Amino acid sequence: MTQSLMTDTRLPKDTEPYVDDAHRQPARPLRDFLASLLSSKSGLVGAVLLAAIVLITLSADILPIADPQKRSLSTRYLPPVWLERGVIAHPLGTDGQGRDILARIIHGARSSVIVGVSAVLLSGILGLVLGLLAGLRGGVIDLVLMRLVDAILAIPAMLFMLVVALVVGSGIAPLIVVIALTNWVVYTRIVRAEVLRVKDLEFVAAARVSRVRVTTLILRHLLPNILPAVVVVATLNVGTVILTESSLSFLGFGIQPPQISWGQMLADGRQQLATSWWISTFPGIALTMTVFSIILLGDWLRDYLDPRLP
Amino acid sequence: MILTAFGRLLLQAVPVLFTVSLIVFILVFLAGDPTVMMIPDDATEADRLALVAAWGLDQPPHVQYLRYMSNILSGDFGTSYSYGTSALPIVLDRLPATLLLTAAAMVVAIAIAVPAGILAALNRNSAIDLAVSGASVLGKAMPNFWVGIMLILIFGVQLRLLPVSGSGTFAHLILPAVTLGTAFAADLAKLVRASMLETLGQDYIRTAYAKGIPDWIVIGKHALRNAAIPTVTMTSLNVIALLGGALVTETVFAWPGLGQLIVNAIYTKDMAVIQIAVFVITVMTLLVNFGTDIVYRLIDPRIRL
Amino acid sequence: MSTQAIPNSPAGKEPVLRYRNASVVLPRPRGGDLPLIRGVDLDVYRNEIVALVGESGSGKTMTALSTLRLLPQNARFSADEAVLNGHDLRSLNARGWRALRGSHVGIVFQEPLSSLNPVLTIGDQIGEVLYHKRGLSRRQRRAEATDLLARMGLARPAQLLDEYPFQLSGGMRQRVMLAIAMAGEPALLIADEPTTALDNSVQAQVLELIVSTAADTGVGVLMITHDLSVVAQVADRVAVMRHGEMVETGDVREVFRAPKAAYTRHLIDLAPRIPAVVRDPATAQTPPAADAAAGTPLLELRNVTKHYVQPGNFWGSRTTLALDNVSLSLAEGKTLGLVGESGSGKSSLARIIIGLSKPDSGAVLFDGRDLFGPEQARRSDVQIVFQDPLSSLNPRMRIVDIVTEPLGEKQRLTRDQRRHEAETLLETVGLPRHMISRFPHELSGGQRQRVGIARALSVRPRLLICDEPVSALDVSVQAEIIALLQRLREEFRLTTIFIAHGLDSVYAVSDDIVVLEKGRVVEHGHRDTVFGSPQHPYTRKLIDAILDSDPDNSRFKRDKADYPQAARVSTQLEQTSPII
Amino acid sequence: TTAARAAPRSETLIIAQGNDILSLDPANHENNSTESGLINIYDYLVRKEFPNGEMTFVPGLAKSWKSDDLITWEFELRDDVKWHDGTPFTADDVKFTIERVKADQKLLSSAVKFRTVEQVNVLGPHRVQVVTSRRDPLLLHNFVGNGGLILPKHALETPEGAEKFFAKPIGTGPYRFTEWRKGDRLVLERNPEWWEGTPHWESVIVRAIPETTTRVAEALTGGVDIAVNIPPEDITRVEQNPDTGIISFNIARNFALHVRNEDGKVTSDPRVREAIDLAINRKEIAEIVAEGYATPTRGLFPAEIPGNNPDLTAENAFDPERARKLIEEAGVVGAPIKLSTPSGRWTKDREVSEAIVGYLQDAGLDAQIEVQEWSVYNSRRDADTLGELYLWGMGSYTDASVILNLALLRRFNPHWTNEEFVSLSKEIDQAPTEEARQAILRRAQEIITGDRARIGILYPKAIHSVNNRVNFAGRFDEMIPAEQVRRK
Ligand SMILES: Nc1ncnc2c1ncn2[C@@H]1O[C@H](COP(=O)(O)OP(=O)(O)OP(=O)(O)O)[C@@H](O)[C@H]1O
Ligand SMILES: Nc1ncnc2c1ncn2[C@@H]1O[C@H](COP(=O)(O)OP(=O)(O)OP(=O)(O)O)[C@@H](O)[C@H]1O
Ligand SMILES: [Mg+2]
Ligand SMILES: [Mg+2]
Repeated sequence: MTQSLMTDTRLPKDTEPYVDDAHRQPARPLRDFLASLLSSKSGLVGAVLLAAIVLITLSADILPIADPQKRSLSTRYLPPVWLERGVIAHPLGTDGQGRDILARIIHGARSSVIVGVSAVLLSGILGLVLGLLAGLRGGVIDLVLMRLVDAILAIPAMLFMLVVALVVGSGIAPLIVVIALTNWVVYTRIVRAEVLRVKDLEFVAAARVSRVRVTTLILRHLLPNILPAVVVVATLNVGTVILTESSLSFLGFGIQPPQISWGQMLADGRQQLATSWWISTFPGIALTMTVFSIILLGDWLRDYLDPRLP
Repeated sequence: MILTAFGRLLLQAVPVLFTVSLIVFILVFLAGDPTVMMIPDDATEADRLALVAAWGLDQPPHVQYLRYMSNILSGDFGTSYSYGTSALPIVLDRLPATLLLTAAAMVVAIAIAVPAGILAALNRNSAIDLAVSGASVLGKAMPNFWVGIMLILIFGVQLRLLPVSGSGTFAHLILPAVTLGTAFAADLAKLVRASMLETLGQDYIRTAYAKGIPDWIVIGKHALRNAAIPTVTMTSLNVIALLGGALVTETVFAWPGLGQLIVNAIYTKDMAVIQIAVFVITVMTLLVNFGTDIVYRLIDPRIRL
Repeated sequence: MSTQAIPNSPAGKEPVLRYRNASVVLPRPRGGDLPLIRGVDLDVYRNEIVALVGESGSGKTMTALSTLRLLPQNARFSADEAVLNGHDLRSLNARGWRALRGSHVGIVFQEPLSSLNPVLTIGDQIGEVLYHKRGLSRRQRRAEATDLLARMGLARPAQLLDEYPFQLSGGMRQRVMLAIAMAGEPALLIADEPTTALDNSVQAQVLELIVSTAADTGVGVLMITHDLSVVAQVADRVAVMRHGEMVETGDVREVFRAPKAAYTRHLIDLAPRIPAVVRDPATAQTPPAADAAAGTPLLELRNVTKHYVQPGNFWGSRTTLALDNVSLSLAEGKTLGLVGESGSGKSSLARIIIGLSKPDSGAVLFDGRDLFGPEQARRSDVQIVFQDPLSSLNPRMRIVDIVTEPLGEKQRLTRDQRRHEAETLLETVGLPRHMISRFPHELSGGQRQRVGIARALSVRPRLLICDEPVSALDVSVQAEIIALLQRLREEFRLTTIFIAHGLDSVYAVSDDIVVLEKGRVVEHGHRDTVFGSPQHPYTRKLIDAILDSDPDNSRFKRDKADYPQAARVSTQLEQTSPII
Repeated sequence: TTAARAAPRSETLIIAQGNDILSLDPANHENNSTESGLINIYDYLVRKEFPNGEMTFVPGLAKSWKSDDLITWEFELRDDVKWHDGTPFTADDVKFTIERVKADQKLLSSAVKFRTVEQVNVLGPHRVQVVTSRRDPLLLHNFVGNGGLILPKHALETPEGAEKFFAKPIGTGPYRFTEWRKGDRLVLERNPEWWEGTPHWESVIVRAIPETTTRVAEALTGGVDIAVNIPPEDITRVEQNPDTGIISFNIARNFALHVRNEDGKVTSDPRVREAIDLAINRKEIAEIVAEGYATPTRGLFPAEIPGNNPDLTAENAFDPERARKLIEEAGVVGAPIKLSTPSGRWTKDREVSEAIVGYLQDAGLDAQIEVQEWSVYNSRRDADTLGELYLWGMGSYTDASVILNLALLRRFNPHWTNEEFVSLSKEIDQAPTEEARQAILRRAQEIITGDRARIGILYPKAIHSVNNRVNFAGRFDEMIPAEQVRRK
């Protein structure tokens, strides 16, 4: 009666979903990536929007637009071209110093996008390293790091802002540093939680049975399974950081002239919201669209990075 | 169990408060001499130095810190440079306004997000779902001050329905609470949708449907309660974020919360006020975490405190 | 084949459930329909237990769920005839379905924990059925629920009402599920794999309860399972499904004696049987005495003790004693079967031998050298195959990298060597070579487990530990994998530790058996000795719980009295016009 | 408290300022809006008024005063004044107030108030004598402005001390303290026993509304009666609103570029400094950036301030050609130059700086703006690390003599010296007549602007929104005493 266990399967096997895997060698990650992107509506919209924004940003200097810093007293408070008094030379109107809104939005995209992306990269990397440390080492290191995280969360970001502005000066780079300094805790928490989750999965145990080096364990087994969650959070975080920059501008701490940022335009233009709405509305729309595209892309990325979804 | 959690809270509080006070001290110290901002324009350098000496700011930093900490241990929380009075009551004065706004914003956020999230989850990929997603992206992408000012222009100036700014009556609370609430509702609605979807796919929901009880009981009792944990988590995170004061919203609506106090204290490098404010925020944060744990336990009997 | 009678059904009576040519189709996102079940004919009569068997994905659950309209969103149901307790299922509207559920048909799902709402009390979960289905008042509900729980054989039923599912053991939970299903006094009870998640001994109790419930109330039972021993033990009739179609229906004895369909025959061949020694200890082989004397064993555990520390209350933490002074030895080339209830410490032992955790005290000697001593033994000589084939493979690595990973980074294989090695390994475990570039999720469960075995074999280990390597798999796949392991054991001259729930398979593959109870070794000896004449009551209990796949040898005898037609007057259900 | 809260809106005056009261202690703040709130609670010994645009002192708690030698001053006090708790006001209170400021180093006014006072002698219950260390023609200036409001000795000299007192302070002023909701509002109620008669309003509320847009919105909707600092672009909106109007008036403030002239800076060359002066089109800035709500000037003190130099006008101050030529002569075409500025500290400060940068670029310099948050700006100024030029809006002075305060000069122009200027600062104390004193001050302004250590740009005007139900003309010292705001 133990025979049954020894018998080989006699029935024909189910037909395989993949008859031949030849087409999969070599793997075509780029093609898969694009195919997935193209087949997702939200992903596609997000990608196209974002690509357009980045493209415009990069080509700000060669586009046939006005000089964003050129003040002209004769053209102050011009409305957008489709309104009465609007002129074609300033399609989205001008601000109180006669500067072209469109040109400023296009040039301002650069600092907004740079701040968003670099602050997220910087804090992401910092948070990743510290999160890995806390999650893998545990014990005292974990305890200390997590208390530090609690502490950072309680300390107002403005304090960091002020100190960095005093010690290093103001500008884009210090702004990025400050945002990163307060933002890393987000990532540390996620990474730590993910490490704790993944660490106990059986494939990690299997890798340890295989005696892989710690670096291999981290790079090949932990990171690839942690990063998707981090990447998704990061995409959403880019939007948050861009918004943070605008709030800082509102408080007088953001990117300062002569550099242009959307946050600054929004904050400066808010006083004219009732009289010359276009000054802050258009940068607001640009910002909203950017954040929107990033959120859409993030939603798609979440699905794409999940290997179990088709 | 509650005692255990409370004990843990106390154990956590000490190291966190210590870390916080040290970091704040270092930062404020690095921010430089507060007397530069305090002294009148036409005072001399000697006058300024006299002020420095009067506040003991000429001592080496570690001496200042040790003195500060030992004062705290003896119940003296320091004197505000700019107000010239004890820092603690200055901070505590602002707490009610901050707590009120926080609570109201959360009520708004939950009142919007929970029904919207549930509707979206129940009608996945429908027009409702799309509308909720779109609205939540918009809500997330608009800066608070912009929303606030728009609300003032519309409801205050154009329609004259609500007071523009200030505090005191319920009507004053509405616009700032909506400004903050909608921003949080955006995130929250997505989360409610996701956790509802997850919950609705659970076996016990199938069991509930199989019992033949009305749908609203299945959703309202069986699903919602289980989906509530992530919602509670996020709400508590938002509450924590708001405890430090919703600076931008407070400024726009002239709301006398902690945020404005802290920022002004930071501008004037008012060490005692910053320290106490951060202390209070930390303690509140720990209390909120504690409260959250208790709420978890009330929602889900499996959770241990 | 519209309304013709199904052979072997109790003729001349109206069935509780009657399906003719029933099918469920699911529209594919990109057009076209995916049939989930096709042309199913099924009858269930009162006081009758019909078993629905078939491999995973064959449509058993879909069939069951279609009687409650709990199908996936968008799924379409159609049938020539679909009658439940006199109601035409094809023409019910939403309210009609709600009225039908609970009061005409009750269901018990496979996973007793996840099927109960974790945040509501037991009393609440039973009570709401009593309220909505029978309109009982608060006090009546409490009394009735207590009574129900008592009938389900639960001790202290009144207290249970205020407890939560997580406070109950698996068997208790399943009884509660049954109480919920029966609370609305249904005519049809569906039990979807009610015992798969349970321990052998608990399984027997739950089956007993289902059988007696059917006998006591006359409810018709549709029992879904893939375990043929369960079928043999409890069912009156059996229906076999494959690929969404019914391949065979018939009286359980007849089907087991003379299966008609090839597929049924195949299944019955795989059905577990009680080892002969259990029934007749005289057939035991005497263990070869010579073995015991033969040199140093390959693996020897001396007084291994292991505690786990878990965060507990305020000051201290809770410690669990997972292994208590465990000593055992295993000679080269032999297979050791490790059995014991869930939580008895089997996996803990495996993790220590493999080096994933350290014992608190005691020594593990491998080939004479202490694994945790200063001069450590070659660890790659010990490998493991894990229980869950999906979670033990990194979802983001290709098979080629997974199976060659233990070869180590030091060996510096070139890409081609790696590929070659991987292909050879896949061949060894009976997988096509081209699969090396796939990701784990692109493989079936059985294929994944083969990959897990290939990975373990890549370093030519001397000791292979299999920690429940088949419990997550389908019956037929289980058999394949066990056969594979048997073959490889001989081919590679492996010494093996085999951990499994199914005692019949442990018996089949092992030379020696170790029985663990709460971390202690309660019995250790040759398989025939342990199974044939168990010394410890715990061992006896485990062995008694093995079910035999022989309908004539059923332990669940019951009185098959004739029950009158639906005793309760069924409520008139709201209907819409038929949808067909 | 309840009386104030219950006061009908028509009987309540609501004033919206840009920031909260900083302190209820008149000697412990350096803030105009705070002073503006406190003058309703406390009184000055003498008051300053600006009839015909000239500052004059009129009686307050002192009925009269005299000094023959500008060293010994005698004040005759009113005898009908009572503190809000009913205690009579006496000479002791005056002595106490002065000595308190002089004694307590932590009080912010301590550094600048009553510096020359040596003794305060009580000559009778309502007569007090102040003796200064030297001739001080400006002694009366000490009794107006921050630190000058008189405090009650009896209530402050209790064991509980100042902290207790300022939790619910009393004064002699027209309104009694009711409540200070920090960060929100100061609430006052009528003091029916006020010595000058029954005050006009039943209650007065001074609100803090930091966000300009919000302040404007409150003004438009009638939420407040007076809203300070309306941005020029909102003027039309306020004026077109049926319930509100704009008032605008000169104030004691000036915008000037402070120029660093130390070696190594491009501005060490006097030609460059002159070019900067000539490059700026002040009229255009006043017209366009300030929408006409400012007076272009090269001077440092508006006409109302005693000792101002009326010759320093913006007439012919703009000469772009000559500016370009000077830059070329100096050989610094395209040289980088940085103009530091705060943003939002003073009305249109950053916009003014941006405009100046534009003119400097036109003149051939590579000018860049550097905007800094206010507290950073102060620290930078203190650390002497601002740009070659920085914008400063000095204000709230009552006399041009601050220009000759060398300590002050060192804080703002640390590297500039001028022999004549230094000797003038010594002579000023000895000036025999007021006329001679003002001549010295005029000369001092001529020197400092002539050497372009400071380049005057504008005298900004205050722009307030006032509800049509009240009358208020505005004051040069930017105070808004509730008693001077009247219902129509
Ligand atoms: N929600 C769903 N959407 C799409 N297909 C589904 C869904 N649920 C089940 N299926 C498919 O329907 C078929 C029948 O599934 P069913 O659950 O009835 O199988 P089963 O016989 O109960 O298997 P098991 O023994 O694994 O429970 C399977 O191919 C399954 O993949
Ligand atoms: N990492 C751990 N931390 C704390 N306790 C653990 C841990 N792993 C196992 N235990 C506890 O140790 C005991 C033995 O567990 P083990 O996993 O070895 O049992 P098992 O016999 O393999 O059970 P199963 O049949 O369910 O797999 C159990 O009580 C379990 O709860
Ligand atoms: Mg199933
Ligand atoms: Mg186990």
